[in-house]
Amino acid sequence: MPADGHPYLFLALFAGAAVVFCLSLLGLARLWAMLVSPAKPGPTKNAPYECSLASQGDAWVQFRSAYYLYAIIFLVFDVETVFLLPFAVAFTHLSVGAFVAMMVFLLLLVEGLVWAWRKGALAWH
Amino acid sequence: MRPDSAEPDLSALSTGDLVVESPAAVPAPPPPATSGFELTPKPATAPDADRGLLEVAIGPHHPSTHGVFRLNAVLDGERIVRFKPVFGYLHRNHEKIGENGTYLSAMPYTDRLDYFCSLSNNWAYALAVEKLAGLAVPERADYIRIITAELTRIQNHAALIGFLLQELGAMGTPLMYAFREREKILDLFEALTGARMMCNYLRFGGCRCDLPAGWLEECRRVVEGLPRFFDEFENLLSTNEILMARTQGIGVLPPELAVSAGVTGPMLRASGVNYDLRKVDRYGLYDRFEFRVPLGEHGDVYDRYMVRILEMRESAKILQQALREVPGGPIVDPKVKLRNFRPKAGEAYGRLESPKGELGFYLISDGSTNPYRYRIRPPSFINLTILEDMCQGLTLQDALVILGAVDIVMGEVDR
Amino acid sequence: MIDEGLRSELSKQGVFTTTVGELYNWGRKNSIWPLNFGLACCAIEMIAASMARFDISRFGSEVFRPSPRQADLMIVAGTVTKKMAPQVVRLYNQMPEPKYVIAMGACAISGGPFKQGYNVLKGIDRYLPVDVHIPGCPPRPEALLHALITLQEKIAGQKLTGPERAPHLQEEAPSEYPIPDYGAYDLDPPKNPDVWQPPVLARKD
Amino acid sequence: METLDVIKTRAEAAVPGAQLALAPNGAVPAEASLVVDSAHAAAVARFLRDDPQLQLDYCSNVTGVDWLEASIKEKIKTRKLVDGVEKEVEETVEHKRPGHLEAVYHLYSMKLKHGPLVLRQRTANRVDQVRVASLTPVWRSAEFQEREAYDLFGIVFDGHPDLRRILMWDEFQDHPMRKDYVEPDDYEYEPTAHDDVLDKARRHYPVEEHP
Amino acid sequence: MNLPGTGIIKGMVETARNFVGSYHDPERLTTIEYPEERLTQPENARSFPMLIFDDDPVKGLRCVACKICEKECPPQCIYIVQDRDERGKPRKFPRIFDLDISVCMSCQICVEVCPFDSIKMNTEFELSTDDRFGRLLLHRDDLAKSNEYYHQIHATEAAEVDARLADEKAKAEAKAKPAAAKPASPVPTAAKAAAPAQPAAPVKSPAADKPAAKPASPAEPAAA
Repeated sequence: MPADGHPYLFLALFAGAAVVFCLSLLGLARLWAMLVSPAKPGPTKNAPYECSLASQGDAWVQFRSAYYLYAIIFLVFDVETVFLLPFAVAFTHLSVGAFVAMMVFLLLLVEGLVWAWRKGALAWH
Repeated sequence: MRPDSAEPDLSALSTGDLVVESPAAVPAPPPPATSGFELTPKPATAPDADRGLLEVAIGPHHPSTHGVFRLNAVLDGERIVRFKPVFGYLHRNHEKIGENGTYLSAMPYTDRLDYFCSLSNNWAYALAVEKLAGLAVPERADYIRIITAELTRIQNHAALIGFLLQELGAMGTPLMYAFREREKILDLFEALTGARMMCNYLRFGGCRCDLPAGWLEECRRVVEGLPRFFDEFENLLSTNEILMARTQGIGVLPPELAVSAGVTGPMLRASGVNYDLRKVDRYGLYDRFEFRVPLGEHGDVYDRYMVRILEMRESAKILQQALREVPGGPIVDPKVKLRNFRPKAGEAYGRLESPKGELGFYLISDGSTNPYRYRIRPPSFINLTILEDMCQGLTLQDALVILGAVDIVMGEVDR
Repeated sequence: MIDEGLRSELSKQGVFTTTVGELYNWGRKNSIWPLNFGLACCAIEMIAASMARFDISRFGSEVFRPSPRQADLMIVAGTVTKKMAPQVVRLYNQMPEPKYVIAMGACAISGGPFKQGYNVLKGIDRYLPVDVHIPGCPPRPEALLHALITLQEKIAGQKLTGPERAPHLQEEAPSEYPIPDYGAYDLDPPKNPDVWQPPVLARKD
Repeated sequence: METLDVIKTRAEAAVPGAQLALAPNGAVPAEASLVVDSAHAAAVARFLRDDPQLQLDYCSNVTGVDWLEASIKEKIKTRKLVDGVEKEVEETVEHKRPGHLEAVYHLYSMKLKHGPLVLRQRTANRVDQVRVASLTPVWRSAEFQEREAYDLFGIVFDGHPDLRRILMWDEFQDHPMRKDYVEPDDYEYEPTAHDDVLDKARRHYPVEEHP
Repeated sequence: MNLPGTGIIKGMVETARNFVGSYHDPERLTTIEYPEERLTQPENARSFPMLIFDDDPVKGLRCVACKICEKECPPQCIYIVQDRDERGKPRKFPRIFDLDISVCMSCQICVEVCPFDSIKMNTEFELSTDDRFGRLLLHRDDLAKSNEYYHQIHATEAAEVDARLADEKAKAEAKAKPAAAKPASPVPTAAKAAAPAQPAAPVKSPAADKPAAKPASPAEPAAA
């Protein structure tokens, strides 16, 4: 940790290095595509792949509502993991109170899942 | 939209691609199980689009259609409303080539019919020609035919269970076990006939060449290892909760519908109908060996899986009895001419219990060297007749598992 | 180009030199992803080649991609019937460059034993350029592995620049071929003239 | 199972007006077959399926057969006066068999486990009157096989719920399994052509090569 | 006993046993590293046909261009033109013997119907090529293989063929000797036993040239 630098300097350097690393790879690939291997788009190449058949009709079909239920229930896990990550990182320095608060938070989310499950939202009908 | 009058108007035939016939508003209730199965055409109602039905083609190039087989599925979300198969992507004109060639030159083509079980295809064709021309088969040849047919049945059922588990998502593990066993049996076939999959080994009235030296000991060694393989397979699969949850109660086939739809083989016996050609027709020397025919009670996919496992065990028992003493003597009826073989004019229908079901050859001869009509009764093609009835109202994943359990091989389905 | 004497000299001292082209080809040839595309009996031998005994993963090709978007090798394993031919050409068109075709088995090369059939295309090279042909009906799994080795040598030999560079690097080399459609008696066009140029045969007697 | 004649008489009794005939079979097993006219085919089929002694509940095989116009020479024994003496004389009588299509059904019984009864339906000719009664409402197993007979032979099955082409693509015009079908000509590269394939391949050779 | 998870655990135990087994149990190691380690093919293995010659690829070729295999071949992939000498009289020798291995289905019906044992099945399968029109059409010289090579790949079968040819030659000579006493010319009897046109090869005892490389398959009589 550089003693005189800004305490968060290492974080900025770390983020910069990560971004540069990713962008350089993508840039190299873009460069390669432009200079050496030409792009060859075509009507059938860009057509949607439908088990090797020409796709008929359009895909803008009204989906069943059951799919949205799955999306909403997924949120339970999504929110949960967003808060679990920092909790896990700082786990060793936490006091008991913080731990209990986290467990209550987890309990609430799991209780939501159990309620949805019993209501039959997961069963496809 | 086709008028659903009884008289099919030839000019307005709907396209074979996506059938635009729309289903009943509520999925048609499964037909009442009368003695025979009266099929009434489905009444036409509102077109699909505004009721949120998705027409999708599970097309010729699809990982879980066991070859180039296509299904036009009309889906209500995940539920199947209509499930129309489209065939013909591997229609290789087997019967036209059979009619243009002599009787002998059709024999290597029978290997390519159901390319998992070339030796039982050969035997079915040889059986039909022997019935047509009235030939006798020496005892040693019949023993060799039974041994090779039962080995074929074991490697076919093992490979099928491997592919069925691949449908259920067990990518590769059971298939690896099954193919490891299959390779041992293919080595036996290569040592005996010269080719792994395309044996072309049987001739009318017997076999082409005798057992090479040391083949019987090698065969006994492989057959002794089979029960250990079956136990290993059963430990791995039979009591697996995921397999049971995904296959029990799925794709139930009532026995009357199975009989009326001409379903044969393990699928029929899984519905509880006791009809095994080895016991019914008593062809070959099967009545000399005692073995049992496994029957299922519920007729669902788990029973089909279990019937095939038990059939493999019964085949291993037959092999142990047959390999105990193979009689000596000639392996082919010397009177039969190899070239310009001309059976008398007439017709004959020979059939046997292939691993997929009843494989039949219907031959009409007009006295010349070429058969006048050469017809194959393909078991997996006819077992697909009631695929839509079994999948009615189930989700797409279960329908593909049911398709996997029907055991179709496209070479035989499309011929 | 590097002269070989200098290269072997350096490699004795433990310095390994290569060119961009060799590195590019080395990376491509050892990870050819075949398209999961079984038609008939040869597909079973292809599956047997991917199982434990003839382990195709030693060549980097055990990942059978179900969709053409992620595959760069199409193994045409089995009989291409006339009803299936448009789908095969459409799959080839939907594969990204660089893409290769192996015609596995007699049926894919020339229609094989089913050549006299009315619904059988007499070889996939009537519509698609084929890189490696494997004769046999069906060819043994080792023959498929031998064909993979042949294809890898062919890829290793492809150039990066210059007039005869690899076809996928050439601007004008076509990456799509016209898809035949179903006619009343046969596919029309029955063949693709700029792909299918057979030698002209003439039997005098 | 009873003999075919007994079945024929009982079927004629059960289905009034059905014209049934027996077609002989020259091969060694000599299983004769029952020819039924299309009008009463469905009724006869239901009788065969529901009759307690027969119970042929399993239709194993449905085949289309294309019989070309042919002249058949038959040796029949006729008693003829030969120089005043009544004698058995064998002479060959030639009669022309009109070309027709045929649908052959092999029926078995799974309940009573007895052997095949071969049922045949014949069409009037090979050109326009090619209609035959469909037995799919009686045995569901005939559904795909009748569609195949329609696709490859052109036999139209009346009463079939979904008569479409099953193996060839829908725009296909011909019925390829007929004996007089001419296949498309793609014989330009035939390195080992001989006999009839050579004649087809010769059309693609350069002109001056022709003898 | 069957708690909800036991089935899956039993399956995993099975996989674990196989995993551990793959470290010590040779029966578990089934992989054949193809290019370096090759599978020894059994004796009857067959890939594509080959023509047998006794000592000289042209004069010693057994094939007499009788075209039986051309007629009987199911996919019709053999093309034979009989050789004619300068006066146009047909010679018992094929000027052209083309075999299209891109059509051949290796069904060995040509071997069965050949009355002169001149066409046998090879075991060479590494023939993948990118030259469609050249290397996939084998001509007479690519097909011709020596009898010794035939002994190498199919030992017992080659021995039987040689034995049969030897006693046919002996029978033909026995018939020819008394016929020489009588001027009547010996009519070649059954098509099966046509006297080989070229001088018969010196019959080598089959055991002599069985190469050590080939696993010595026990040659005792086949009947169990």
